[in-house]
Amino acid sequence: MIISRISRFISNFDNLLALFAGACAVLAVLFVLFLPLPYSEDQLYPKEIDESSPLYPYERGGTPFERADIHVQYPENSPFAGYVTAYLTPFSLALSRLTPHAGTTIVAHPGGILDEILYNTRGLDTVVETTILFIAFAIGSYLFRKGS
Amino acid sequence: MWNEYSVGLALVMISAVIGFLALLREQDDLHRLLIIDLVEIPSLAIIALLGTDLAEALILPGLVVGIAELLALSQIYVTKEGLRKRPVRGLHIEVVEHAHAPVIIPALLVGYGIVLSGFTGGAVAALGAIFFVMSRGSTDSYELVEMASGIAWAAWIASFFVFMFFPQYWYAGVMGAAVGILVKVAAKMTLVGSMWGEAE
Amino acid sequence: MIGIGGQPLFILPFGDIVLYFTPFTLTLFIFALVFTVLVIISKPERQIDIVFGGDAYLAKEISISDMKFRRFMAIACGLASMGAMVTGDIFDFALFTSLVGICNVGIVAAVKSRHVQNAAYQYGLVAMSATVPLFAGAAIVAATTGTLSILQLALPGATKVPLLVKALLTLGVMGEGMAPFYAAKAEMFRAPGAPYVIMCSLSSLLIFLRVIEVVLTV
Amino acid sequence: MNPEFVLGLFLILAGTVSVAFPRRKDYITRLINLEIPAWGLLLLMLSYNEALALLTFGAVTALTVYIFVRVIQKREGDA
Repeated sequence: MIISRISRFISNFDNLLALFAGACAVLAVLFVLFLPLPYSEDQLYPKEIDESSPLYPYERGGTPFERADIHVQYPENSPFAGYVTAYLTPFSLALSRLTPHAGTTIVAHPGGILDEILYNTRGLDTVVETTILFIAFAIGSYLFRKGS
Repeated sequence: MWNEYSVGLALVMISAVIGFLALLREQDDLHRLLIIDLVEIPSLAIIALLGTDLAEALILPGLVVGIAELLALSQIYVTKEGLRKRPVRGLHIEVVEHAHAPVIIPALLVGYGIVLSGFTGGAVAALGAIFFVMSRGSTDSYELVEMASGIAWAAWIASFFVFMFFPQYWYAGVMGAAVGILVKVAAKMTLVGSMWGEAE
Repeated sequence: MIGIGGQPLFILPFGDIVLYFTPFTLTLFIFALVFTVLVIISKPERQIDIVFGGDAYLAKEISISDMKFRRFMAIACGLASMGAMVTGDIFDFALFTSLVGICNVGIVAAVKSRHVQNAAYQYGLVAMSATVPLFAGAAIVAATTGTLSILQLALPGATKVPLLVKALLTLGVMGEGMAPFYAAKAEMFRAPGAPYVIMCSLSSLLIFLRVIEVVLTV
Repeated sequence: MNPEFVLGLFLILAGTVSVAFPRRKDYITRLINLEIPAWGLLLLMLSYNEALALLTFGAVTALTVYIFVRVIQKREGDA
């Protein structure tokens, strides 16, 4: 019977990954066929590029301890959004005066637009993500230490 | 309506199809793991095509989720195949054999990671730490590293609550979160280096 | 918002990510909560193998650390399903779902039997490849509509999410929640520690119900 | 469409083919070929000015190589 053959195929778990990969491939092909998708112009956290700024490509306006203007989903939920974006530590302030080429280093240092998003307005994402990291490493280190 | 976004999406989706087709035909378990690492690249590329600052904030979690699952699965693979006892030789790169390079390169990487701080800094610093641990052989400060990572996690959660409930103290929140994430990501990734030699 | 879930009873904002409790999601949330509490307080069962045709029986040896680890994973899985039930953001939902997936791997992987570990590995591979449609779907939602918030997408005037993107999200959740396929095998239930293995099935069921609500709402 | 964008997409596509169907099918070939789509993704991120994601991706890719080399050494090594 065809049904028993299908059930035998599915019940062997070596085949399930192949089944899932096949489903993904079919869906992706369908996706390409239905393609041109509209790109919404009204995006959250849009970026403008200011090539002359020492914070290029991360210049989003604002001076330290003043609010910069960023487009968040619910401005009423994060009343202090925009302060982190504008903040520069003393080290990064000195670096920005010294050279116009270290924008990435400056923005990765505490403060900057990514810290605003990752810690403040979308902080729960980072909570979940570090928890995933924690769980996966717990599994790895548990298995690693179990025998020894 | 074939704008830049749709063109990029089409090509990236085609490469995802190719990756999934290879996954469909593959039988060997380790090859499967390698191909899954491959199909993660189109998914990150689709996020990158968004092009806003939000895209960057979504790529970082996506990356970290990928490497975390990869580490867990690789350890499950080693356990299930019964390869735990097999020795892993050190890196036989000539630079590593000489005494000075293993100190200078990690020092540079860790220093730059601390300057960067946050997610990116954690990954860069961890790279330096792993390079150091691997070129020196195994370490026994395993518990210490885990404890540091736990404390850093608590610091990061505390700053999350500062941001949400006491937003006027955002400055403390930024500092706590940046340092917490740096130490947490770096410590967790350093465990990769500690596992290298399978200490007996 | 008039969706399948009904009006939100109350809303818990965390910046741009807003948790909301409708009658539907509240029910699922309470279900996950009750089961997590059960996992915390219950004692794992001991398995007895009885030899046919004789009086001999042997209790399977389970080490304490094994049980502790699996209980920890089951609790984390319960917390992750609770989060996935009430979150109001597509990308956050994707992250919670992959957390459920990796916790399910952990529950199964602690068992010493080689057969069970092979199942855990295969399931882990599926869960890992399922993050591809899941994250890709979330990113395409953000690109086509300009927002990730389910509450915004449910508003009457909002841009609708294309059908195939909904299919991508559903396929991703199916991959993460494939654990019962493995658990349905008799070998899996031969793995000792009943309440923890049930957590796999329960969390998969819950994230399925929730993704149906999400897909019908946006 | 700037040159980085086009070149990045091309490298992702070509690299995917080279990993999916390599000429010599062994672990090391696949691992080395994985660098090609990774370079494509780096160029794509560069064309959108996502420098921090680029830096993190570079570091994480190096960590991935460590994990894979460990497993492959265990797999191929003698007992």
